[in-house]
Amino acid sequence: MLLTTLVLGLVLGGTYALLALGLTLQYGIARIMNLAYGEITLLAAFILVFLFQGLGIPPLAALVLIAPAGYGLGWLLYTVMMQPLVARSGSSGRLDVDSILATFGLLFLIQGVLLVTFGANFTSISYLDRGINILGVSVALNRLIAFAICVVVGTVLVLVLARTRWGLNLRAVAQTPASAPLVGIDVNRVARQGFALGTALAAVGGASIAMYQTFSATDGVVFTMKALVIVIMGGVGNVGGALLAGLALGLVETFVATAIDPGLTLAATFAIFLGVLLWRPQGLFGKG
Amino acid sequence: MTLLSISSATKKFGGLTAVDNVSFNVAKGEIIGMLGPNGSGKTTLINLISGDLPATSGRITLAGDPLTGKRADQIARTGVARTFQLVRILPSLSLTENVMIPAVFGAKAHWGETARSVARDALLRVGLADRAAANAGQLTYIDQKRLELARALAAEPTLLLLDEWLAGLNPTELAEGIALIRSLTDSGITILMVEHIMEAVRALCPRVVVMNSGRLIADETTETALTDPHVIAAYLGEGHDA
Amino acid sequence: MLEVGNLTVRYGKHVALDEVSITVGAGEMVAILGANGAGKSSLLGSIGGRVRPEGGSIRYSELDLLSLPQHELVERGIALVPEGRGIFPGLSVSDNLALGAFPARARAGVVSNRDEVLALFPKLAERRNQIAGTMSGGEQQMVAIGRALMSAPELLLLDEPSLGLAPIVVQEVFAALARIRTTGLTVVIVEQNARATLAIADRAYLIQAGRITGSGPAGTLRTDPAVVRAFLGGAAMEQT
Amino acid sequence: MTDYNRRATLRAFSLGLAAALSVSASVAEAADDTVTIGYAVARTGPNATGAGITTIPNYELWVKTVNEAGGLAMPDGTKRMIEVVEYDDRSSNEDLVRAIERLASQDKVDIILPPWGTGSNLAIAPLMDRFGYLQLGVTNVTDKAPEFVERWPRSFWMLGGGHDYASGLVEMLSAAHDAGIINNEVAVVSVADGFGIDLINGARPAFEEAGFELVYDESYPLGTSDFAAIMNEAQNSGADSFVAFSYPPGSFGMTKTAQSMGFNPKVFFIGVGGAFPIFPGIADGKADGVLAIGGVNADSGAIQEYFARHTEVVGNPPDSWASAITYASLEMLEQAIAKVGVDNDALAEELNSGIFDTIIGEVKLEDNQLRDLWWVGQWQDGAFKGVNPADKEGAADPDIPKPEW
Amino acid sequence: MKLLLPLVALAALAYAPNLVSDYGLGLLIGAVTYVTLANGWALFSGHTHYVSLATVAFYGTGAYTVAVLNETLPYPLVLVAAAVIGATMALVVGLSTLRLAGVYFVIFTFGLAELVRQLITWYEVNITGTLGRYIFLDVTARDIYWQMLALGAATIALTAYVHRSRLGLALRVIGDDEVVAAHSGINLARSKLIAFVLSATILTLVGAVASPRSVYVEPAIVFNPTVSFLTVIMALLGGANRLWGPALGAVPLFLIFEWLSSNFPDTYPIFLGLLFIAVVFALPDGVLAGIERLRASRKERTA
Repeated sequence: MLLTTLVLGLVLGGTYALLALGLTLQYGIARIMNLAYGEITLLAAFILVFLFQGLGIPPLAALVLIAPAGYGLGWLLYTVMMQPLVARSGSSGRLDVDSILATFGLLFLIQGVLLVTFGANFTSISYLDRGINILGVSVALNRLIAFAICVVVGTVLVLVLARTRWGLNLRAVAQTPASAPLVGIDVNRVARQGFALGTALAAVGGASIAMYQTFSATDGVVFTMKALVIVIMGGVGNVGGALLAGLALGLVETFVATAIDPGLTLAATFAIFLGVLLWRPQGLFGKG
Repeated sequence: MTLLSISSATKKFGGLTAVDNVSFNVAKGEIIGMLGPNGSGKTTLINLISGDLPATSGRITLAGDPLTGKRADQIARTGVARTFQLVRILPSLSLTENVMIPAVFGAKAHWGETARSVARDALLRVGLADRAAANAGQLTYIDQKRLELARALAAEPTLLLLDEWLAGLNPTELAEGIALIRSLTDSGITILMVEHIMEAVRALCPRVVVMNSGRLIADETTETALTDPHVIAAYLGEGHDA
Repeated sequence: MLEVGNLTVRYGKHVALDEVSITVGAGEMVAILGANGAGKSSLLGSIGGRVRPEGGSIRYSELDLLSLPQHELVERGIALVPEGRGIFPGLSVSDNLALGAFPARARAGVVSNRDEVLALFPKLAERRNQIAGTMSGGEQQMVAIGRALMSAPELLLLDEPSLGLAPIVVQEVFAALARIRTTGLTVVIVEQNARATLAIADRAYLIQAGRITGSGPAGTLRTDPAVVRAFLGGAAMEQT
Repeated sequence: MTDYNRRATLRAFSLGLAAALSVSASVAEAADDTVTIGYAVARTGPNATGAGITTIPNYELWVKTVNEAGGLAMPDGTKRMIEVVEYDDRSSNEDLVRAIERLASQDKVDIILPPWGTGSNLAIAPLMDRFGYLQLGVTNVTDKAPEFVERWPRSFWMLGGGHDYASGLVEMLSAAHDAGIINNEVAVVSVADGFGIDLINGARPAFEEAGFELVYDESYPLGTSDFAAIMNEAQNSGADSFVAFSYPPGSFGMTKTAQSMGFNPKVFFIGVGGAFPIFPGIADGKADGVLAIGGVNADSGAIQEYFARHTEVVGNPPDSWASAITYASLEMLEQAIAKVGVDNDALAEELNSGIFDTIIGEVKLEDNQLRDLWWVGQWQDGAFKGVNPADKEGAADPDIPKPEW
Repeated sequence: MKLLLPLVALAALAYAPNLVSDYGLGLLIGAVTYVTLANGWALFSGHTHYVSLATVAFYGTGAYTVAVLNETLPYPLVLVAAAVIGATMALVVGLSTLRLAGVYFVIFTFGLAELVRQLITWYEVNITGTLGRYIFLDVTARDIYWQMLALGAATIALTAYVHRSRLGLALRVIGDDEVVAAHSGINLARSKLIAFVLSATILTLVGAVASPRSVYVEPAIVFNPTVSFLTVIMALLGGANRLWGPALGAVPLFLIFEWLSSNFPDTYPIFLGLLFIAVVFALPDGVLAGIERLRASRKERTA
């Protein structure tokens, strides 16, 4: 019973964490609170299905195409849409509100395009749908793959951020953007990279969700909310925190669903979220 | 009679002690200068008095009533007004409105015509009465400084804290500024002023306190202080030979 | 090497710098002295690309600095240690130093530069894994200067390195600056601590109310009453 | 395997576009030789998926069919073409109410077709009543239909109530239990909204009365996307029967989760979505044996022809629950108009009293309600067939226990 | 007279149902509803610059209150109950959240609507065993319109009053500089709380008054987050810190949405998205500020 909760919770939490990694980078580094985040994951999900069913490309191979495409899309979005807002806001702090409103528009835009292109139907594929026994608990292989993607991507990201020069630059901009130009870092460029990387991660998250979950063009806001909850819990811009918070949220939801009442899972999610915001706005795993 | 009493005020930011066990008293009606090099903790001490920051330890009282532990707005209502080192005006409000605020929300809580007339008087005093309806965002730097002083005056304070109010003025403006502050002391307001412009300190303050690295290093007459080797060293450094 | 001509800086309607001109030769250490609010930081900030002047020119080795964005300057060999230090408080000491070596010009010499910095500030070697923001003010200043040196600069701009430090730490910082000076680096330093600065600088400019009011070799200025007057005004000079 | 076919969706889209473009023309002309039919259905928002599967395609298919045949037959023997006025209700009741007011008072359409969903239909019922329109509600499941008919005499309720489906299911399970195929334990989950609550409230007493024990009985919120924990609990409950009163995302998610974890109850029943044409794809081709709400007489020639035409025109087959009824309701409307014209009062009268020949067979309403419905259906040989009521014409025998995934 | 024009307009609007079709009345109701929402929102957020996305949390609570109580209490009392519940909720929320700043406040309010919805759902499912509720009230569209118009007029009057009151002055100071506000004797927490509660009470009442328009109420229906966003964008478009700004933003946007959704049902979200983005880019401070800027620059040119 406890073991089951643990295994199922971790697998669920893994996909949550994967979903949140990109958002935490986008807000942490580029300072853009991207409300269209869920729509971008959905876009990737639809594209994965199209590549799989339309062109016969296996999902794991499609991921290799989708990730760089996501990076490109993020790069473009930042350059065309976000950068003017960043430039306009300066240090006035209105960027938060501007980006929330602008990406809310983007949310509708992408949703509209999805509806027109792919229709309102539920979409899903069956891919590696068989169960695998983990410690006596049966878990779908595709979910394990998604979990593995999360672990791999998360670990690589943590390592890249901690160990590489590029990662250090990203962290520097995330923490103290005002100091970055002093060492020759072009904040704008790094912010663009961070936003693009976040978009790429959103795409990877969406693509791995498409491997096991049914979705439709109007589901984006659900993904955004989940990611937002995790990002806040983990501490904005904190990749390790997002990983931990994602896993923790998966465990909590599974625990609430099994031990208390499935009807309270979402309420528990939001209650924790609001609690964290009030008690530790810097996140459970943030410093200070 | 002591109006403001500071005893063992201390403020720590993490590992940094910005104000370190500072004690001194200010008598009613006195005008006292606070000197010290940049970063010596003067503004932090002002912030402790005005309630902008809570003190880590120590006790500050105004006419015997404790200020420590009170919020800034409560302290403002006990009759403490201040200006800020970096001018803080309210750009979207008119001059009259800017100045009215402490009259409305301060100790006396005026409203309507009374508040306006208090604001008008304060503006008149700093020489801005003719521009009362303008938006504060359009003012020149010196006028913004004047406006800030007018706002502090409209609180009809018993204690006025001036944080480098004279900084950045040209010689003519400086002379006007000094005259203005003098006229205030004549009307009985107690003033504690942080100032770098020594001419002004000399002209206005019979007594100064000097801070360095968070500590109070001198509390004496201005003449003594300005020739005190400790004070000069604090300003100019020790002249280490390297 | 560095020529600042008729530089004017305004904040709104407040004139912070009024047609200021200075020159700094290669290998020189030049001090800018003046009271609080005189315009020292605006001058240094303009050279370092943090402040956008309204008029005038800043040329550095035939290069028009005003046309470059701030982050490009480091690549050209100009390192600024601003007032407030501008370090990355959330990162470790070694990360801060590593970031100093961000410009391409500095990457080849990372190892030797780091050794030099650590030799200059042995404390940083001991504390390389400490989060910079948790260190004392003096140590943070060392991180800031060390980080600037990591970028292999030709011109180092220091804004009030002794600000808010305890006297004993000030001493330590100036001792380090004196050693930096012997490496032949060009340095412009803005300071309130006139005595310590004049003890190590070659030349100095006095700045009052946004204008240059005096200049000369450090040795001469050390005994010039004008310096004291710039800080303490009239009466103090007789006693010094 | 596939629910998504690009060409098909594009075709559906262009069809919709054509319909939308015809809007302006119809309003401008509004001549006597046409019948204007208006509707406001969700094209965006949460209701868009349901409306996009069940409601909009059938409206479009019917209009196209009628117009290709020369238009609606009138009592006087003439034929009048249908012109469509269509709005998006954005899945918001406020917008829906306004759209109905617009159709009624501005566009002055002859007939208003109902929106998708119980809440939407209830939201406009008083308006439709006040404006004098008949409301041919199909996609509502409510036990209060008789009450509503009394309140709004021109309203029609054609999909039964929660109790009906619950009793149908219990009746079928009782038979299986009596035959000794399944034990008396049931694990049931329900979605926390009006629909799920209606069904579970009907099911609880019915199960109890029939001697079943609900060993697991929980509701889950709308928007739940992970069912691993729920399915795991259900599996561990020891029940032979798993029953979910769910919406499509839940129905699909539970099916996939059950498959991957090897949960093979003897009875696997899901709610809305089980009868969707995409379901076999969701179930990875292993849909056979799955029970769900709804059903059709899969052996009927009319139904087969309807499925074929729907697939051809819309691009994908209809769902096997409300789609056929939606289409049948339109056929009834068509036949009623042929008898009494477009007067809504006369139409309502005729609809309630007449006997109609539709794709779901001969239809006779009782008190403005369609009672002759399929309560439970099952995937058998790749088709979703009605299995309960067992005595209904064309009923297939339920296949219990369900073959393993 | 400064009062004359608004009063004449109000009288004209009150008479308008006699002149228009039912659809026209529907449009009027929609427009007045959004004007009231935008105004109610701006009462707190306009001056303080705290962007609240909790509008629908209160709006939905209002609608739900009517749904729950409409059979047990007389209608006016139901409205009073809605106001009390909304105010109490705002008080609790305000006390706990007003220390959050910037994006944290925005996100909190966004999550709040969702939490309220989940809790109501859970309560209804597990405690009362009914989820969908019916509102069978004898309230016609005209009644709703007049009630909403009265509420809207009262909101604008209240806003005008607040603008001239101590509270309004305090809020403007808080929006400009909280430090100065505190040092001038303004009790930040109390001023923000009062404004938040006033604003939330209005938003709750809007939900309550509008609810009889739909007979059937369910949490998923009344807690539609789009309402929160539309309110924000409408208020910002017009200019949230001006008396007539929210109204000026709400009316045209409402009409544009209506036009788009009836003429481009498929591509409507795309246009809506583009419109949003355009507003953020082109009119960052609202239409009124844009007009003022234009006037100022023209004056400068002629001078």
